[in-house]
Amino acid sequence: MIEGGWAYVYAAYAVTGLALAGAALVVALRARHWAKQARKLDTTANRPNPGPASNP
Amino acid sequence: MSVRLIAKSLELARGGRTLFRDLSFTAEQGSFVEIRGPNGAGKTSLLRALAGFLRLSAGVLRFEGAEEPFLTLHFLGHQNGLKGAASADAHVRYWAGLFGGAGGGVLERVGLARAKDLPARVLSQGQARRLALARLVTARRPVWLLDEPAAALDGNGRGLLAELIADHCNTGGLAFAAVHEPLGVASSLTVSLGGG
Amino acid sequence: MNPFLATFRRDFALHWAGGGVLAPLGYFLGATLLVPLAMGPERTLLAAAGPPLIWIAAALAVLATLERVFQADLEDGSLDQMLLSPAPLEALVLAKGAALWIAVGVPIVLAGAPAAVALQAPPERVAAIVASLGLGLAAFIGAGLVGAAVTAGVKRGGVLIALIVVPFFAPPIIFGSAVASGDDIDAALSVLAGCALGAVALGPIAAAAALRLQAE
Amino acid sequence: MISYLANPARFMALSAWAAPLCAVIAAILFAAGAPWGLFYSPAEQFQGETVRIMYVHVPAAWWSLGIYAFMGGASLVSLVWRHALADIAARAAAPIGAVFAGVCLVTGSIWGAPTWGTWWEWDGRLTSMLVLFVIYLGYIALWAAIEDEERAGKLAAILCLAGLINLPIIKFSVDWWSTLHQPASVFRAGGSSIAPAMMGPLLTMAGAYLFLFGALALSNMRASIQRRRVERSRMEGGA
Repeated sequence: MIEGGWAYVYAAYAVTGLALAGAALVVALRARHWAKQARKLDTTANRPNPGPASNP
Repeated sequence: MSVRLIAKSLELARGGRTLFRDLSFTAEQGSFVEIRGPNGAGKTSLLRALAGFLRLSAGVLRFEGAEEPFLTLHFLGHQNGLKGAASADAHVRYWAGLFGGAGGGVLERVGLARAKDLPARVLSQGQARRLALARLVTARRPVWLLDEPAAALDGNGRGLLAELIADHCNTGGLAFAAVHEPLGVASSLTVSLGGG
Repeated sequence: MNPFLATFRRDFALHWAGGGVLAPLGYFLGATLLVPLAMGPERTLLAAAGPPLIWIAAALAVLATLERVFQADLEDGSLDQMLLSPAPLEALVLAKGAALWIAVGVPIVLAGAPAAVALQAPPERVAAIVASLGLGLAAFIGAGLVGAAVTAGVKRGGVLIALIVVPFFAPPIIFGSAVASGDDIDAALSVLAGCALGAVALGPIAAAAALRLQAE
Repeated sequence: MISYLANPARFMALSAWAAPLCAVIAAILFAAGAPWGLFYSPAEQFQGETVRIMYVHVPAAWWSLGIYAFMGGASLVSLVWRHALADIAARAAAPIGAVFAGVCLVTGSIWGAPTWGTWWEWDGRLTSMLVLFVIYLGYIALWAAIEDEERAGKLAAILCLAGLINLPIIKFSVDWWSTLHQPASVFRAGGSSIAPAMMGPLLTMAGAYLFLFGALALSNMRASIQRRRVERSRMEGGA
């Protein structure tokens, strides 16, 4: 019977949580960034304002 | 073998940009077709599409009188397709094997007989282009697709080019050339791209 | 002379031009030299672990030659001409692979004999090692053709090829090293032959598909 | 179905609600599966508590293979039917597969540490997973190295299929290799010998990983489609 198993278990769950949450965060940030860019593109496209186009 | 090339409403888009649309023409056997247009208008892409390297976005391309289109054509691009370390003669022997031709007396025809054993890297730009032209006569193929063939050719080099094209067309061949200024061969058809 | 032989002769000749096989062969011997430098000259240790490490040196030597196999043809326009040949592109790719195997592979295989002895392989096993290297090199090149073709358009794609192709090298290295360390040599040799045949059969097909895309 | 999804506009409309839905389902399944596995499932007679690592390790192992198979399918669709969306799907899935493979490797070595006495043991299964991890890196690196996006997609598809064909051969040779050098590894990581009481949390966690993959892949795809639209409009001097 392996003693002190809980330390290993918590380590494994912590690493998994960090990796998956980290990946989710990166994906979410990237998705939000490009959604914003696309929205900005739509607003300038169908509202041709006289002002200079706001290039990012 | 008489070959006719029929193009119906060809369209090509690269990276989201449409190069040309609704391009139709028919090239009869024995004719020389000039392809004109500013840089970036898609002249090279059109030639590569005719050669079958590039997939068209739309349109129908038909080689009448030829069972396998890619076996009936020669392609001369911007690069000469030469290996610096191989001699001029080695190139002709390689092309004779690759395309299935005899390859006799070819270097004489393009005026490179003396440079027979020189490795391609020591040839001048003009000589290298002449060696590339030699490929066209190494194996007899009815359709020639030439992308700015006169590039890097001097006076009598252009004369040789015009002679080769004229001979080819007179003996039932068909030639396309993307050009910026005339090659000295009467063109029976001009396809112009990128008018916009 | 048919297109296959013409392509084979040309590539074989080009491998010999410009110092030819000296570089890959020298690199193979140099990489083999690193083994005792890393593990120490102690003979019993080397005898126990040395011989299989020839395979790392052989893999590195092959990887070093892959980058220019198709990149040169793409850059100088030769690929367009290969597409216009009556012979299928797969056959021409196979011809280039065969030229690489004979011009570069065979010298490395032959140099494998002294290298094996140097790494304290028992003399009676050297013949099996050389045979296995011959098959292994064919497997490496078969897989390497795919890596070289998909990265042909990438400048300085050498490191990228190494990364892409390393997983495909795993089976030949496993069975090749088993022969080198003397574990049931016959079984390992036969599976290695299987790997080589598989790579030689499938590699050119995938590589030709990739090259057609490169020419677009 | 494939051609239905092939049109980016329809895909964007569909994924607008599908991605968050998958995220919610994944969150629920994680919230249910993790505590279930940690506190409400039995320890194991020999391994003790460390068997609970199975609930994060095994699903990662299953899905890193599953995602690569998904990429293989997308690559086939991309090469045969030439759908641009298939390339985007495969590219969106690859980094997630790599993360799952990485999680599988780390949790596998943590799980094995008490019995092996070292942090990394060249066990057959973990070694195959390491090779799969390198295959993922190669695929992602190829995409990154090629400028022309359309060509990169098709070339990556060819590489992915070549890898898919090689996976069983690699698995076979690594297994043969691991039995050659040391006896079959002591702990049973998966397969039929899992106690019924452990199947509940395991399948829940497997579902959680799957829906997490769904959410991340769909949002990656949405981002790629929008990025291409923005860059293309910049190219035409629009923005």
